[in-house]
Amino acid sequence: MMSFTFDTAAALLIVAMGGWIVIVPDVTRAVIGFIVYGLMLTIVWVRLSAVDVALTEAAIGGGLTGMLLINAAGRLRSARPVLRTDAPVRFIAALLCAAVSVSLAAVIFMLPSPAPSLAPLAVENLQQTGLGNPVAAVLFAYRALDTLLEKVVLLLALLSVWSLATVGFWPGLPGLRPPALAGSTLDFLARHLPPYGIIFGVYMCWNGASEPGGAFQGGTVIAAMWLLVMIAGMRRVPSIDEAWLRRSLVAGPAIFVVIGFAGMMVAGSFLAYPPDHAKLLIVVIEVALTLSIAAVLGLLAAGPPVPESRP
Amino acid sequence: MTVVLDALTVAAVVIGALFFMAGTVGLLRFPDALTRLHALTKVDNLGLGFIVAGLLLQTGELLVALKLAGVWLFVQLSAGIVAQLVAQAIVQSRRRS
Amino acid sequence: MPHTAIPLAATTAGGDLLVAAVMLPVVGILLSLLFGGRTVERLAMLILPLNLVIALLVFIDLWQSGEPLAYVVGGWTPPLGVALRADGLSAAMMVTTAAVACAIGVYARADFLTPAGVVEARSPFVFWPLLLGVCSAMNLVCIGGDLFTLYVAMELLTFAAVPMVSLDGRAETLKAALRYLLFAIAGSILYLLGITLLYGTYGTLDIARLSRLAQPDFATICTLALMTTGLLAKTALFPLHLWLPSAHAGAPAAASAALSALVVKGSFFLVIRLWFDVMPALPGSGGATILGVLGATAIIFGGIMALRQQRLKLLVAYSTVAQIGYLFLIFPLAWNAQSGRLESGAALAGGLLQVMAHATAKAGMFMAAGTIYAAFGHDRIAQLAGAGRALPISVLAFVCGGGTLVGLPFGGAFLAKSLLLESPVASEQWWWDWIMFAGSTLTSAYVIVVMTRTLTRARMSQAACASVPRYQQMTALVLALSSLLLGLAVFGVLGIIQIGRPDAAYVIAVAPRFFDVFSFAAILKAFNPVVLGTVLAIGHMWRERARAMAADAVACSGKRSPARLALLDQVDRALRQWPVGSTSLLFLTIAFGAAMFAAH
Amino acid sequence: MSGEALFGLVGAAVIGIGLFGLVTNADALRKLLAFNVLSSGVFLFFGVVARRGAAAGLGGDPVPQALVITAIVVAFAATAMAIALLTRLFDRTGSATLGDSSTDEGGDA
Amino acid sequence: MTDFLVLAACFVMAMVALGLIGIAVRGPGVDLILAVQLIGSGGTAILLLLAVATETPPIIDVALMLALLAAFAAVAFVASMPGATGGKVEVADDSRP
Repeated sequence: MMSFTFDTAAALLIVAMGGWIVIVPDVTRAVIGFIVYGLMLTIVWVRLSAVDVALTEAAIGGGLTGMLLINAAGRLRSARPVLRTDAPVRFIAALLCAAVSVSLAAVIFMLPSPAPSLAPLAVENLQQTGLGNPVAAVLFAYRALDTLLEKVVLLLALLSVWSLATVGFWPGLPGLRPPALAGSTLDFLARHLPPYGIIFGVYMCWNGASEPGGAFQGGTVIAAMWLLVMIAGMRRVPSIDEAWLRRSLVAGPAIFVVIGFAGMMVAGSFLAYPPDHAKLLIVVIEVALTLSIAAVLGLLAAGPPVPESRP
Repeated sequence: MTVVLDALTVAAVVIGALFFMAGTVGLLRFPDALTRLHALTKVDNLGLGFIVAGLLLQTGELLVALKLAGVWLFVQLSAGIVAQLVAQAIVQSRRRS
Repeated sequence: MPHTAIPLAATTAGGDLLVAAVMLPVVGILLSLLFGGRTVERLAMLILPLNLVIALLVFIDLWQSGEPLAYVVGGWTPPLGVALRADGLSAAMMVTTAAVACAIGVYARADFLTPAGVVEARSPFVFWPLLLGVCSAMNLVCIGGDLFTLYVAMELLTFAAVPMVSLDGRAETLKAALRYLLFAIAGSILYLLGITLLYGTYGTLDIARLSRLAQPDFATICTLALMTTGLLAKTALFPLHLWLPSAHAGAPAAASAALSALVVKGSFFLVIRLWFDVMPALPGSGGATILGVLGATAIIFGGIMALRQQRLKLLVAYSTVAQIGYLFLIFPLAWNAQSGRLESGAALAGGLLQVMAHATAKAGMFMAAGTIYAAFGHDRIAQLAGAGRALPISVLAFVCGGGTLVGLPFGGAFLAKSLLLESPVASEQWWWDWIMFAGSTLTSAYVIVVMTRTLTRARMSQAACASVPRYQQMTALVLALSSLLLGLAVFGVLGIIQIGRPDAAYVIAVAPRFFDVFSFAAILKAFNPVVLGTVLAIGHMWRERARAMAADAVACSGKRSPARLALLDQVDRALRQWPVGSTSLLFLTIAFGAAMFAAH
Repeated sequence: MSGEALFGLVGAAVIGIGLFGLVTNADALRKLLAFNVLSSGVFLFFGVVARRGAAAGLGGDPVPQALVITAIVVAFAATAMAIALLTRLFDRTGSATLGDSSTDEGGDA
Repeated sequence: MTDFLVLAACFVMAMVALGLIGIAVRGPGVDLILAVQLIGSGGTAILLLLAVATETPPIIDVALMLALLAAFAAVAFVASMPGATGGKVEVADDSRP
């Protein structure tokens, strides 16, 4: 009963915040609203017993996306105010959206009961992967192909961001620059927060094999810490053609692919792991992916390269 | 023994929750950004401290207890510094306007 | 239920090819990023042909064995794991894609080679991996056996396509890319929503399993409506075409070719998978008719808009809007009212052939337009006089490609149209034939307009033009010619499309009827639209000339062009406004849902 | 009503809200925000489906949970791409809207 | 005990919600970022309470993640404020290749 009250409160808060984000006139407020909304969703995910997702949502949905949006809102602050969409269109759109929502709400109650589930199968085969966390098993064993290709999606997104480099200047530095206020406090923060953050990231990655967590969550935390250090001006933003950078970008997916093809020779199928070494191989992949994800996400958030020379 | 522990937990968590209430009241009632920041950061962290203290009494495992304490310490550190930063920003924006 | 056992739940011999088809370009992307510099283009030059070889091997394997290929990734059988499957449709698509990608690779050498004296340059470093990304994604779209894997494939495709639009960094192309991206990800999220509901209902995302389980209940209908509209947004079917013209016309020619020839086909292919493979009985005649009507509108509307364009690349882009329409005619034509399901017979074969013909022809046309643009520094159709002399090969390529789209023998589209009309539905519902005829007329009109303009003798002032590498023009011509001869080439192997499909009776039916299809009467009939199109083209050019003269006469008196056709421009502009486009997205979702709900 | 059905309703509502924002907000950054709200609603549906499938001692079906992790990362990548495009567009034109570009207006660029 | 802890979580959430409403109605200003601070400390408290209430220690990691990323988002906000970005490079005009 108590927990239902809690859920109801969370549900109301989420819907109210969603609505607020969409209708509030000021962009900056909407963005802050979205960050709070993302962090709030974390609690909902915990309530849905999806701790892995909660971690991802907090890290990406709230943190990194929030940073991107905040930066953009800051950059676009001087944009011309835009006209609102005409009332008739808004009215029609509201009607149609309401129809979609109502149908979806109806579908929720029409889903079959008992619900179909792959949980038993996933648990049954967990032994073969040597992992303790079924979500990690889905990501790195059962549906490893999706995970691998999603890394490639990230790389393509990064290429896309890089393709917006100032024409005629290549390579450059990602457009992230320390703000002028970089002073003792930010310095202090950038000196003291990242060590804990990185330890936490490594712990996430390591823990991911048996408990909720994993390469995504760990990589995101490390990316956030990297960005923090760069924002504070403690480390310079690397040029996008630096060899170590390119290597870290590629390391994760490359090792994934190599182990995948090795599986073809040894275990009889692409992305199959020999049962005795499955856990070791998956941990190797996760470690490399953590590095790559940290690099990709950090660079995605850092933005397109601009000429190296400062005006 | 468990009754005593439970009672202590209840007391600590209630105190913590009340601190959160105080923080919110401060946030709503205080006149300017700096005092609101002050209310929020200090009081909420104290509240969190009490809640963590209460929860520590309920955990049997050492590792879990350590993690709980670690979270509290971490929030102390980060919230403190971030509050400083925000305060600086507030002062700066005031100076400009 | 049509199937007896869960098909293709184990790896078949030759399944390794499927892994290679997806992973080889991925390896290329990784190595490109790692080494950078000139290695990027060398890698692409190596991998694009290899990709074609793999596609051909898959095709040959299927052709010889007559059985589909399958690969269970990691040994985890669906529903827990993911399977790759190649049926006849996949094989035909893969070969087309790989061949066009190869041609694009050749063509793009002129524009995207790292300049001498530079270690690494922006556009080559980005372009080649993106092209490889398109290859990998298209292969995965063709062979993915799991709806979520297909989602990832589609995202790969989108993320490779969007940056291609804005490669040159001009403000218009940035805006076009952003519109494309936002609309495409809105489409993906609808697709993803459908996936959730499917999983919640059936507990699997494996296509072969779903096809046995799918029931026409409320959740499944919602799913199909959401996923279809999401895919239509990415395919830019008529009212959802807001992003296409500016994106396809603004991109560099090689990129336009990839976008128009390949990328939009990816999401279209998924519509086929969804409607024909996952739930053939679900859409009902209502759903199929909606798609057909949208397709028909696209044909007419896109055709007229193409004819009205002042710029060559925009003309070709609008022609893509129209040609996408043809693809959706297969849905009403494949609908069998007796059995109450979509049947993969002649109509499906025709649709696939249309995809192949359009891919090759359109890539050739964009390349030709690109060379003309490069040579003249502009692509205003009215000022292309002398192009025929300066770039005869390009103009020939453009005309051949256009001729294919008109449906001239022995082009792929000719065969495609006769197959589409062979469907039993076409004899009852005569209007589909008329729509296609009208579409061909419009197509021939704008091709003839371009032909006339380019073949006009140049005035002295326009003689100067930059030189264009001959191999670029030849690539365009080869593509266009292959498209024009596609009908002959694939006639014998047409049956392969039926491999791995439930109703495979069609294989035998088509092969011996070569002279039925390519009969003298049919060939003669194919030229009818050209005659009418010529009349239309003459009328159009005459009107343009009158208008130009009027504009000269009353330079700035504020007089507008005739209201009736300006109205059409206004409609198009209104449809391409974001609020209208996205509202139609929502409206279509509901319309599909309602139509299917009414059918059950 | 169970907790997961409740969150399902939240998901449905949030999807509607996000769609509305995506359609009606003229500002591109606001569209992007609305897209993120929309996708969070879709992700909640995954969460609900996963929770309903709780079995074998797990609190939820791990397959949808894993899928949603993948989808969250993809949505982030899309957001990053869109923001990069948007800021570049703004640097160039000073505008952050998606009003139809006038490529068909005879400009020869 | 479980019920009590969830009740406490409810209470803290109500306080967070109230605080958010207060910030939301106030209008634009620097102290918008207080909302992130608020959810950082309040959310952490809620998650810790839930972790102990449902006996799911991994939720503590989520709490830590929340606190960490809330701090990060706050820093990003402060860094993006007008005037704070004086060091940002101006993008060179490259209108035509």
